[in-house]
Amino acid sequence: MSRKRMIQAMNEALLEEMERDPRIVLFGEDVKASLFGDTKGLWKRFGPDRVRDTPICEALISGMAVGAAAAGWRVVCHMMFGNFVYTGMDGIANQAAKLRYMTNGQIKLPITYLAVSGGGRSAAAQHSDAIHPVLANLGGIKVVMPGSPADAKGLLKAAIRDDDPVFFLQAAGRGGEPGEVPDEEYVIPLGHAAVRRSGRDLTLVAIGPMVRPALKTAEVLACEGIEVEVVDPRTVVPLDLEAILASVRRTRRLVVVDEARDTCSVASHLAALVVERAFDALVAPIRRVTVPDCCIPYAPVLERAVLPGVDRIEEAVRATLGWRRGT
Amino acid sequence: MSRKRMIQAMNEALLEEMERDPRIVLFGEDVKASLFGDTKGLWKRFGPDRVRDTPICEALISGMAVGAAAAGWRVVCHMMFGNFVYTGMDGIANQAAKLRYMTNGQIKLPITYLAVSGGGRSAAAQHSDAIHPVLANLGGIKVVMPGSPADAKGLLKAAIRDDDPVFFLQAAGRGGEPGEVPDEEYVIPLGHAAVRRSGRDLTLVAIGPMVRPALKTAEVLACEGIEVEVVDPRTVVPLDLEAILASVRRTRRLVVVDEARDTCSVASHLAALVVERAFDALVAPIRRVTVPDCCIPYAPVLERAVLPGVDRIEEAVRATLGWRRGT
Amino acid sequence: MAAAGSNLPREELLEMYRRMMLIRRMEEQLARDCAAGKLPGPVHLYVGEEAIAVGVCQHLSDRDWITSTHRGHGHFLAKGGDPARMMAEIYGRADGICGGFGGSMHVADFSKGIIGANGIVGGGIALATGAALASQLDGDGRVAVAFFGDGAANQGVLMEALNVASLWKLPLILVCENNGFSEFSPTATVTSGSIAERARPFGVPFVEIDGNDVVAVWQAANAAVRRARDGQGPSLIEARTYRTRGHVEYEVTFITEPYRGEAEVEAWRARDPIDRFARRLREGEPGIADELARIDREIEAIVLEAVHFAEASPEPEPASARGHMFAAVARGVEP
Amino acid sequence: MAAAGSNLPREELLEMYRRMMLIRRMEEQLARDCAAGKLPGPVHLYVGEEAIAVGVCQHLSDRDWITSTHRGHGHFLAKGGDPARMMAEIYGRADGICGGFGGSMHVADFSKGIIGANGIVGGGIALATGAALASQLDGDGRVAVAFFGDGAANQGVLMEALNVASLWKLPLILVCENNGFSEFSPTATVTSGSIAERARPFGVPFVEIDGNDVVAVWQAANAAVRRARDGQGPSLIEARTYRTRGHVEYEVTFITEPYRGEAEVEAWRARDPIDRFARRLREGEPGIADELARIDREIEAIVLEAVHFAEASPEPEPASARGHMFAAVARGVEP
Ligand SMILES: Cc1ncc(C[n+]2csc(CCOP(=O)(O)OP(=O)(O)O)c2C)c(N)n1
Ligand SMILES: Cc1ncc(C[n+]2csc(CCOP(=O)(O)OP(=O)(O)O)c2C)c(N)n1
Ligand SMILES: [Mg+2]
Ligand SMILES: [Mg+2]
Repeated sequence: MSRKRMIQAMNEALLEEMERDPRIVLFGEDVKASLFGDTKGLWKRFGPDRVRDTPICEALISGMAVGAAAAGWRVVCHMMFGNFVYTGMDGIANQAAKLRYMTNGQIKLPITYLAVSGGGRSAAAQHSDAIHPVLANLGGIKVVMPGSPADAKGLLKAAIRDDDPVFFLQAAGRGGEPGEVPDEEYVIPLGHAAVRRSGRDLTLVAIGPMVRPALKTAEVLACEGIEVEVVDPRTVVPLDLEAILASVRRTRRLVVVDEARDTCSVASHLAALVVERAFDALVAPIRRVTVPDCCIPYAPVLERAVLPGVDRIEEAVRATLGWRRGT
Repeated sequence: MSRKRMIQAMNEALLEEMERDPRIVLFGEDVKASLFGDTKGLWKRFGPDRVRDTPICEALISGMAVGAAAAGWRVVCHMMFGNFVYTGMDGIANQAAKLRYMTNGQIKLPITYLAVSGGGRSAAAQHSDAIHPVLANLGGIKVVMPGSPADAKGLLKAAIRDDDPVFFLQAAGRGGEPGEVPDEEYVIPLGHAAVRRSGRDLTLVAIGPMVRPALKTAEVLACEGIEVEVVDPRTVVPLDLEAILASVRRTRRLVVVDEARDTCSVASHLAALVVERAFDALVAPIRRVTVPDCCIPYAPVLERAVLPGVDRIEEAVRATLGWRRGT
Repeated sequence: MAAAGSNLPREELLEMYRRMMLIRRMEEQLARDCAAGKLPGPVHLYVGEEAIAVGVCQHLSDRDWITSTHRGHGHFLAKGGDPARMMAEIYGRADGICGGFGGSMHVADFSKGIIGANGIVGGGIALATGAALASQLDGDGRVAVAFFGDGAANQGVLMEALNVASLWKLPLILVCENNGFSEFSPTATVTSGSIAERARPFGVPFVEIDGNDVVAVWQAANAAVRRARDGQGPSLIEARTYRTRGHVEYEVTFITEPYRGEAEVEAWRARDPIDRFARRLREGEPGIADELARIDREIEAIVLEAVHFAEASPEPEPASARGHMFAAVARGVEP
Repeated sequence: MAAAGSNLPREELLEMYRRMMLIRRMEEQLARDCAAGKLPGPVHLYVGEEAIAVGVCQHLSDRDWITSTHRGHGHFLAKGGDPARMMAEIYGRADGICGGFGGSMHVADFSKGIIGANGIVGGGIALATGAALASQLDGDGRVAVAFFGDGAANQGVLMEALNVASLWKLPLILVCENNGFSEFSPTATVTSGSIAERARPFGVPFVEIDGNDVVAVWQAANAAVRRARDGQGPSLIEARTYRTRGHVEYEVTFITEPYRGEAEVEAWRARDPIDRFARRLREGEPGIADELARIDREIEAIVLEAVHFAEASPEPEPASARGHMFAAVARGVEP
């Protein structure tokens, strides 16, 4: 184990996978200079054929990834910020998500799209959207959201080896808080949730960057003897629903924390799945801690007011535990 | 009252509003020829200044709508098919949905985007996406989904008069089934659900094109004495949650029908809202009748298999009514 | 111009005739089927534009890549796609080339290098650029061709592709089929200046040709494909042509006012690429008429067989509708 | 070249000097603030490029429209935006021009025709096209200017705008600020051929100018704005310039290898647009030095006042964060 930031863990995953498989090509805007650090050193190591700086033209590069993958290469396409995915949305939503299905499974599309998603750094509305609900709704895109450096490395390796279009969304910007990362080779298969902390009183599902504040909240509440189980789905598509249901059936209470705007969020979807499949187990309403249906503002004080944090999570947990029929 | 197809009702709304307000400009691809019929006759009536055929360049026109609205015009921008919205997504998601908020409400953005959304006509994956969950998650876009010709007219008029970006999604393609439309002038304000049929046994919320099959299902079940209340939200953003809650609190059972892919659908979101706000009232799991997380296929038999229809709605209603704790 | 054809081997000329005629007769069948209400979805026919697909694809092998448009039957057949399986696809049957999942706007056969028709105008341009990148990386002389319309030329992605392909010297051939209309808008009303010239500022060679002259197309494509295979980078070909049928087969049901004159259509029918080519072939070698007639009969049989194949094919299994979204989903986990 | 300035009224020259200096000093302040950790978000400074915004905006009134980029302080100030309220915005304060909701990349003031900075590279181009459409419909001689970088010129939306603006003869002026870099990529590595020439195939007049010469910019903009006001349609101006500071202020914290040589930066510093202009003014009229010094002092005071204003301004109300997404929401209904 070594302590690393998420971005370093991602950098290692990219390096190891490109080393391992000579048919991986990586491109995007300024991947050579590497704004975030995730692609640092790759250009030097693998040369200008396999690591390519593109012009600014998201509409082209998102679709180029599809063409190159259909033609037999394994593609890593860096979209930089989640909001720029909108600029290149045609390649994602109309091509990557559909080409395999429309052609009756004639091809595999091994593409990993990378993007930073979510707020918290005063980058304002056009650099802070959490785009995973939009991507998840497309149906044909796998969506990976790591909650720790170790997961980031293992999941990114799995994403690259996956034969389908995967969006790997990291919230860490230029680093992220450090965490322990195994030194030996490992891969974390997509679609397996992790129970980050066990507890019998309430299930707290936290997605991607929300895992940290969720764990902090659980810690705080533990001092009062409240045992919160923190479940990290790790991938939104495919979704490890069984793991979530198993937890809720035990704790009988659910709060979901999701850094998405509330309407049609993954939090909403999880609530819908659980109320459908585990209605009998539930003894309290399912609460969501999400971003209200607004843009992400610039000023830190405003941004903090809309992003889920320990305060709001704690409040939701307490409210859920305190809920009684007929109140 | 006169019997009209939805597309005629929309055509009348556009004509009447452009007549009424000389500061409305309408543009899009082939709005003069009018593929669907909704913009038929407008070019002749209002001339080439106010009714403009654009080249095929969705990325530009979606953003042009924002610039023209910010500069003081009331804009109707035709995006043709829902899937082409992805091609022009930057203008919608990064500009229209955000410009007012980012600038602290300095401006109004009176834009009505028009698009046909959803499947059912063997137009296949790239012409059949139901895009309302994606739009609703953006936060800054109002989303209107009429379920009848009369509603289409009144809601489109409200959308055009609205000072915010509104997506008006019609499922009717080139016509739609006829319905009664009032002859006199009327406007249906956004954000008001309608109870299409009263019933005490179960609330069936049906969105846009799903209203018809929902009503048919209710009719079928009525023969057996099952009284289903059909609620049509009419607009997804803003959402008339109170009307839905009021109904569910009475019937205590909810099924939502939504022609969206299941993950992060509006159906999921409604289920989440209701389980949060009316948990106490619920006596059975909330079921969703949606599109599985796949593309819309071409062959009619395949398409029917993925789109919600009377059979699947009926099944969901029966399952919900038959549900007993501990089963 | 007639002499231009004489440089080409006779077999190649006959093959081009055969392919053009195959496309024509297949689509005439589809037009009848559509009128008879036999087709579940919309079809956009390529009638009058066959010389472009055929003249270009003549230079390509199964290992080269093409991307196509909503008007994609011609490209599919010119690149060697199977007529019967295409027909079955458009009929929405299980033996369709895409199992009935795609339909007319998505016919594709990757084993033949056909990345497929595309319902998104301009959508194929980025895909072809990606395939050209893959070809360059493979370094085995493959090329990628993007067919697109004059309407698609107004999508910014074309310029993005010109820029990247020029920078990276990608083996990409951009073939613009300028048929004078973007749906119902005459090109001049929605397209300023010259499409071919749009390549110039990017340093990409371009040429404007008569797209109804299959030999002219063959020659322009020959130069562009050679350049690409030799690692000299992309080219753009603008081929002038005309669609003598509607934008979409059932347009008469909703277009109430004509968007073009019958005289214009007639003038272009007189320049029909197949008639012209047949005439030229007969002028060069009067005895060839028999051979052409033999080919015509052969094609009639192929079309008939395609229809039988398609009609005999079952409808797809409804239960399969959710299938194959993903190549692999983790075990024990529901997507 | 020095003579070129002499056609312009002295007051206009001094005003341009004043505006350039205002931008420069405001941004030098921001650079210090950023280094001191006082700015919550990223800032992209315009230092070295001031002549472009100023030379262009000199021709515009509050009723004309501009759209800007992530590097937008210069355009905001050149178009008459309030320095103190801009400073407060970048500090994230309630009295910021956008109430702290936008920050550096979104400074906007519609009352001054400033549609705003834009965090999406190329995003302003479509907005300006729309504003040009509105101006044309209003028929009162207004124009719209889109400022964008060389990197943005590779976004297809530029070509889409050229096409539509040419077809409709929109009063649109496209101003490309070619500063030699797209983030950390030298222009030549990501941009093929000539940006200015990209206007040619659309029939749009274009000119390439020295963007560090405010008089040259003034002249090119003069011609383009006149054309636009007279209903003759769009123009494209490519102004060559250089950013002498980083792409983004804190780039030193993550760029470990230099992406350009110090000599290159020095060479461009020697061509600093403000120094050059001041020198030219002094050469033309030695006595003007006092006046320039007076302006310098005046600006120092403005900057100081802006800082005080910003620092004195309270943080926004957290409770207001959800506000003003919509102009109107139906009564009794929750969004
Ligand atoms: C992104 C997108 N926008 C609009 C359409 C609707 N549409 C289908 S075909 C067409 C016209 C295409 O014109 P052109 O590229 O010249 O091809 P042609 O039909 O003439 O062969 C349009 C606008 C579409 N399919 N995709
Ligand atoms: C759509 C989009 N893609 C990428 C970015 C990230 N980005 C910000 S600035 C920039 C470079 C812009 O270069 P240029 O247009 O030349 O402007 P300059 O910074 O040189 O002024 C990039 C790639 C972005 N903001 N928006
Ligand atoms: Mg055409
Ligand atoms: Mg630049």
